Amino acid sequence: MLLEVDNITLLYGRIQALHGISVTVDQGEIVALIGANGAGKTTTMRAISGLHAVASGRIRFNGTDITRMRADLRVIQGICQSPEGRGVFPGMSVKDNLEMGAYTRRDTANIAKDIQHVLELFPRLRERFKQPGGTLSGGEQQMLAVGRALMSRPKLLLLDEPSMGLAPMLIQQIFEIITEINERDGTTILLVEQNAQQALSRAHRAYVLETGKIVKEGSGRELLNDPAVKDAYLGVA
Amino acid sequence: KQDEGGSGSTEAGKVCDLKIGFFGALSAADSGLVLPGKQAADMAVKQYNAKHADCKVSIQPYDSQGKPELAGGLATSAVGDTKVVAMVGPAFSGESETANPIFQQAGLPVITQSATRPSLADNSWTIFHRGVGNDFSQGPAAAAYIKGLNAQKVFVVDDQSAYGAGLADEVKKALGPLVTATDKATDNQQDFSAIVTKVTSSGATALFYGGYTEEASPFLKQLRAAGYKGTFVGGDGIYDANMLSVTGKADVEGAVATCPCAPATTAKGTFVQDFQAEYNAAPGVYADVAYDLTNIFLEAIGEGKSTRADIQAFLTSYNKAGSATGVTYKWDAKGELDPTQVRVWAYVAKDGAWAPDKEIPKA
Amino acid sequence: MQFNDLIHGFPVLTITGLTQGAIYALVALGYTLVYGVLRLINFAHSDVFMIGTFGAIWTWSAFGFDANSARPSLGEALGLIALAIVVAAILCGMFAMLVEVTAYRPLRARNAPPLAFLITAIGASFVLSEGMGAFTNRRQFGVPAMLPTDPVINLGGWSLTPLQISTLAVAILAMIGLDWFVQHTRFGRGIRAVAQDGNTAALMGVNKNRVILLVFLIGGLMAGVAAVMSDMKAASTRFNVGFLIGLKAFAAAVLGGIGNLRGAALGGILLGLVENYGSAVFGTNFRDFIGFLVLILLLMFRPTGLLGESLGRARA
Amino acid sequence: MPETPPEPQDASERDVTSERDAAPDARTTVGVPAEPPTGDSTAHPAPTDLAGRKALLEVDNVTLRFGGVVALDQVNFNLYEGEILGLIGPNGAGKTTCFNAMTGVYAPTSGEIRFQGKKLSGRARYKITQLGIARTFQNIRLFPEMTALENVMVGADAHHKTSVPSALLRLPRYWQEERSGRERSHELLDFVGIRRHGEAARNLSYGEQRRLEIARALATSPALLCLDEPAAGFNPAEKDSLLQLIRDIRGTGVTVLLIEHDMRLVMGVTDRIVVLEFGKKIAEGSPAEVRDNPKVIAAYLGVPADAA
Amino acid sequence: MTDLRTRWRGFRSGMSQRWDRLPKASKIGLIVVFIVFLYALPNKGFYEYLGLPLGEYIPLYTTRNDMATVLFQCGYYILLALGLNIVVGYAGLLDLGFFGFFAVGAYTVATLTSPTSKIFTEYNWLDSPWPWLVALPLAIALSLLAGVILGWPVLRLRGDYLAIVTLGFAEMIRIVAQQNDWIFNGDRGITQIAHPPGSSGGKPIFAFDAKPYYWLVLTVIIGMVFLIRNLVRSRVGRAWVAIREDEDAAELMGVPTYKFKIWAFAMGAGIGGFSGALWAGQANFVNSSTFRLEQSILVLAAVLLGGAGNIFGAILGGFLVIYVPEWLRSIGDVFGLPEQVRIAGEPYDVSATNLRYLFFGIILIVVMIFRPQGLWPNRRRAAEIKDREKEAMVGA
Ligand SMILES: Nc1ncnc2c1ncn2[C@@H]1O[C@H](COP(=O)(O)OP(=O)(O)OP(=O)(O)O)[C@@H](O)[C@H]1O
Ligand SMILES: Nc1ncnc2c1ncn2[C@@H]1O[C@H](COP(=O)(O)OP(=O)(O)OP(=O)(O)O)[C@@H](O)[C@H]1O
Ligand SMILES: [Mg+2]
Ligand SMILES: [Mg+2]
Repeated sequence: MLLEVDNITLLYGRIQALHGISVTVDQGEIVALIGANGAGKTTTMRAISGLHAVASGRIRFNGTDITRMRADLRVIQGICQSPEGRGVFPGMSVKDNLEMGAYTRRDTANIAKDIQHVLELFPRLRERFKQPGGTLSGGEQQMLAVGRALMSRPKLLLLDEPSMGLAPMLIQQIFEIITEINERDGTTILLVEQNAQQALSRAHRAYVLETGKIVKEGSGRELLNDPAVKDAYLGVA
Repeated sequence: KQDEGGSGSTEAGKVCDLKIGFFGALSAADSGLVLPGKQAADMAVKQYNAKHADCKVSIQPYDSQGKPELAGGLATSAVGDTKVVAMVGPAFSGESETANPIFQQAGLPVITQSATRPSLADNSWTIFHRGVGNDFSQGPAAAAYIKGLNAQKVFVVDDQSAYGAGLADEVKKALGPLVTATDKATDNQQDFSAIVTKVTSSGATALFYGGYTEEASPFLKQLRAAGYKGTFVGGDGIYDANMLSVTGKADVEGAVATCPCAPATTAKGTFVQDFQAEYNAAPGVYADVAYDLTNIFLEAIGEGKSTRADIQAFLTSYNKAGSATGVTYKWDAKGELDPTQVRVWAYVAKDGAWAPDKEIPKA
Repeated sequence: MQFNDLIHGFPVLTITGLTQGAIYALVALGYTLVYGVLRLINFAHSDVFMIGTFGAIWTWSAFGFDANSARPSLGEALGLIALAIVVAAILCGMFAMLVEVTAYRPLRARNAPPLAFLITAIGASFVLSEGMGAFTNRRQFGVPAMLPTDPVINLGGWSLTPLQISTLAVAILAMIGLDWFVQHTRFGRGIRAVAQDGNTAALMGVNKNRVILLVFLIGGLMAGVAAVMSDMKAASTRFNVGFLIGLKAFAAAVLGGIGNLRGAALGGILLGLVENYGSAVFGTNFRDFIGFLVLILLLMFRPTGLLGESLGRARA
Repeated sequence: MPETPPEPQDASERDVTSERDAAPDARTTVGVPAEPPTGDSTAHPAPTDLAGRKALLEVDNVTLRFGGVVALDQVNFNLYEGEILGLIGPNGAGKTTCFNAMTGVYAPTSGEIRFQGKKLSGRARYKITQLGIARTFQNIRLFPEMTALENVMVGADAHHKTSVPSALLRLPRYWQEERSGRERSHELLDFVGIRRHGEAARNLSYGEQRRLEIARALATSPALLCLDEPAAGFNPAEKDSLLQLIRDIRGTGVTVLLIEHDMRLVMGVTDRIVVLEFGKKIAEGSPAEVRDNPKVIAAYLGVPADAA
Repeated sequence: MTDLRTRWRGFRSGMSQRWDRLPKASKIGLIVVFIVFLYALPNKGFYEYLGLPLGEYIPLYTTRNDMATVLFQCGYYILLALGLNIVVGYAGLLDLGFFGFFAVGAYTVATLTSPTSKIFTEYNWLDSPWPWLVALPLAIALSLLAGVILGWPVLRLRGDYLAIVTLGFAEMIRIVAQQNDWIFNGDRGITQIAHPPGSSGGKPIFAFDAKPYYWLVLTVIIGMVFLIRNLVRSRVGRAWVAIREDEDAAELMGVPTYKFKIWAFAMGAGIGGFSGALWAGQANFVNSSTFRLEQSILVLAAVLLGGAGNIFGAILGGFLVIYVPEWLRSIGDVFGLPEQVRIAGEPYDVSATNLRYLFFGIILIVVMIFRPQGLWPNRRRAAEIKDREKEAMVGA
């Protein structure tokens, strides 16, 4: 197992947001987390990336216990997150933002190459290369956030709602890119999506969250055809 | 109304463990002007106690931080301590305004070493004594000295403190049309660029600074760095060793300090050497005055005066010269140093020391 | 009002104002950096500067120079100044980091509200200045003469002394160096990233605490440089010299747009000039009055300072 | 959590003070603007719709630019008294911006917005609220450390007149307004279905926070209530109860403007829908009309809403 | 350590629960007893009655300074803290120049009531000095007005800019006061300020003894507490808290934010001015060097140390920032510590008097690290801050 999240709970002040979540992600998989707004998907991601301390439970990555490890050290371990709401550095150019993604990398020579790679994936970013991140359109910012996450060459890529704010055409494209980096580069991906339809059809496995608990888990196909899931999450595209 | 003063005094036994208060800014920003005096007072008491091991006296510090708003409470607390029979201070005029009425009520005699505001003497405080001449005596003398330099253009600067401004005002009055321009510095000022520019472009050949070493020293150095060649004259606020050591020999050379104090006569006084030995530093501003004033009180106690009233009476008839300052201490009814005793001297910085230049004749 | 003084002294006032402004600017950088990253007015910064002024004096006295010493030769002087800059900068950097580690980091670890930081900042300021006051017996120390005072450049009233030249040169170099560091190095990117969004920066692998420590270090280094220049200009120092200059530098940082490095530089220089011109016209007793008046008026019209805030969140 | 409001609450749950008798003038209805529309110099004769209802709000050729970004481009639509109007469109279409222009957060670059015939431009935001427009926020913006009750009372205070002197001395007006405001706030909390009136807002559950925002907005006695994605974060059951709540609000005479991405909710509750794309209005009409509009399908719906 | 802390917490919550459970009559009774205790504090007789030896160390009494005066100082600082607490604690506006209003109040009383004031000696604007009691309302009104005049332009600025502007404003007031040739007579100041009226047995009650002043200021504080409580539990207080929490949302909910911010400023300023007026009467002398910037910072420290947003926190803070340094002066006497040590021949003053602000600084840091919410925060704040603590990032 690349990532084992074992029965974690998490508090926001006095509110318990996670009530014992267990998630595993195997090398090379795409795993999706779906659930309503406020179910705790983002919170789970934050716990894995270290943005928020868990109250109990363990997180293991690649054999090491990272439960109490600092967020930036987890990046060095190979976990990189494209956060919800994109988290583009507004005052920094696209170039600087992408370089920030490679912050922990020492192989400076390859960084330039990887930037080129990201620009090939998202040609629109090349046009905006010197523009401050804050002035990009929402869709462009989303591309930048995903591209920036790729820059760290993560072993595990955490994508929190990558399709948010994208035009329908772009949504299709971003999911294709997700499949591509998974298949071509072998990057393991944990994906949070509101667009359950797409997410489930691309994921190898998936979990359904409801109010901080996992209520279902299975292969993407299975869940896609599960009537309860259909009713709750696939009702309206 | 008189307090009982020293506790349990009897004709037969001497009263021991009496305290002399020392009132002033012993901490906070302005303490540099007061601490040397406190050290000198401590030294005087130490010397006294060495001779009177059986019946010692101590200094009771009252740290007002120089703030009038704190002075009242300290004064009340001093008055409440019956062992305190005399007070050196308050060091500044501002705090004197709040503290002295309280001392007056309790009949606690005070001699201030450095509060020179003339109006302090106009409050009919019988307990009030001033160990130095006030601004009225020093200002005109400084002006007379400057006139003696044949300066045709004089620049007058003060630091806006009660002391500095008071002195500068008297100087301006006495100099009249010789004053070409004036400016005001502020407390803790470090950068004097603008004043320096004004001074150098004014063509003044003499400059009077009303204020203390703390600002005077950097001001003088910056003046010299900007090429000002005229004479720098200050009051007793700069007549201290720090003015020499902080400014440095080269730049302070030729600077003049007027002081209502006569040169210490080497025959009598070993004050400077003693102080140096005791504190490993040259005596700072007002140290010599405080030393002499403390000794006056010690003399009274040594003579068996052990109540506030006794000591007050002792001061009324006192008439002797102090060893450190050479000033003859004798007070008039208002508590001012007898005007005939106020002799203002000019000192010139020469080779890193204050050398007596001359006594300035009264105008 | 004496406009004559302003007109006649204009070249000199401009140059001395620029010099003082350069010192303000260097100190202001420390305020602005810390503010940009932590949104914190680091009250203790002025006292870090004060420690630097002593660092320089101690360095020189170690070589036997005190206020009474004769001026060293130019070459010697430059060497001594460079050495003092290194010592003071390191000393200030260390104290700045010490403040961060002891007074701010524990609060961050507890996610304390911003106002709590203000109090520890005040506390740290007390500790540094009062500690130094006790350590130096609250005495004033003179600065040895280093550079010759005669102007070396003189162009029709516009003359520059070696001290002014070196102050301006050192300040400009330090500021350009800092700007380059922040704009073009990996660490600089880290600083900007933390300033804009600390959490996301952590997600990129930035060690937030290390970056913050670095920011304090840089602020301290700049304060150390400023301290040496200020020493030579003011010619004396005391345990409480930080207060006033810190106040001015903070005002300068706000004037330029707090959080904005170039703004701090601009604000410092502007404040130095305004104060000098104002002093000439209205008297030096109104120097600070004019400084604040200009600041307030400017904020009325440009509520986020001259250049706005840039290290922090950019406003679209 | 109560599914549908307003069940009488268990008294023990409440703050003690609310047990006092209601002041005689305490309002018991929910909406009703505090001041009837008065003759204003800027007043316009309000247009009416086919059913003869007067236009409450007129968005008249409004353009709003941010630097180069045209967030609203010549947008025109009216809102008629008593209706529920949906405002939909893709992300970044300008829906929230439209709210912001209506509530005085942004001033339109050109065009104007009239409420009850009165121009809104140039009015302070709090005055617009006092005129009778209230809103909720896309990202919840409660006063997190105040209790639920206090949050609502801040809204109720919008029409109160207690000034510093009368509060200092607790003059009669203070007592009267404090009591009536408290009563009304308790009622509104019950109405939206929040039980824990004394709990700090930040400790309420996500759904309760959303509803608390609605209660706070209603407390300002609006004639028009603007809801910005109120169902975000709701599960289907909660969405249903929200739908009922919106209907109930309209039932008390309040006009509702609703931004929402959940089509089931929008189609189910609105009378009319306006669709924005890139700041332009691309369609307007009944839910059925809009659903079948090819432009809307292309820009926003993608697949018909009842597919899948 | 942790054990102690948990036990202390248990004790505290136990106490506060017990307090909550007390019947109203007992609560009032206890409060009355406490108030009586406060009035008795400066009386030596009180300690003697309790059998506490005064000459030696007793925990409350300040041996190096007159207790009544110290208490009076605490009193006017508490008033200041109460005023600033409205501005910073409730409305959330960072004011670094609050002492400026204190100056306005003090100078108003000083110039109007002192026969040495230039109004009478130079300008002849008025015929004769006013009684203190007549000058007082004007002092309060003028400082209130100063609050409005300052607030009017600057309250449109955001938080940290507001801080520097208020700071600058206070400095400007001080600089104006510092001008020797202007009305306030600079550092030379104004003497012979009037005392409050009243006499007993032919002698004026208010003269140089600080005790009556302490009682007066204590009475004012008690009155203020009631008035401020009234205010913060009304529409006005709710508006302030709403502004602090989310200014935009508050305005969109119909709160005239600007107006209430000005009110907060004005109320705070008025109380600050009141404090200054009381002080001027007691000090009998006002000059420009009193109004240093450090004072403003100390008041702010008082509010935050005590616990912003809570009336009693502000009171505690105001008390502590004056009392602790004063009390530290006596510490050396208690433990018989040396006043001076020599290191390498150089004498160093290590008396508690000299080092007390050093200790005070350390205390500020330590207290804030362990209690970032202040010593006595309001319950809501305390909960918020505890919650925040749990939300810290891993290892941050
Ligand atoms: N900073 C916070 N403080 C308090 N509660 C929070 C905070 N952040 C999230 N929550 C609560 O925690 C729960 C889980 O939130 P989370 O953001 O993980 O949901 P999500 O599944 O990612 O939803 P979405 O689809 O909206 O992104 C929600 O009830 C939310 O209100
Ligand atoms: N303050 C601003 N400065 C610059 N551009 C802005 C600003 N506010 C909004 N915009 C831009 O205006 C456009 C409309 O934004 P708006 O928030 O109204 O969208 P929306 O329709 O509410 O979208 P969503 O469904 O995501 O809430 C967007 O392109 C946005 O980037
Ligand atoms: Mg989420
Ligand atoms: Mg929106």
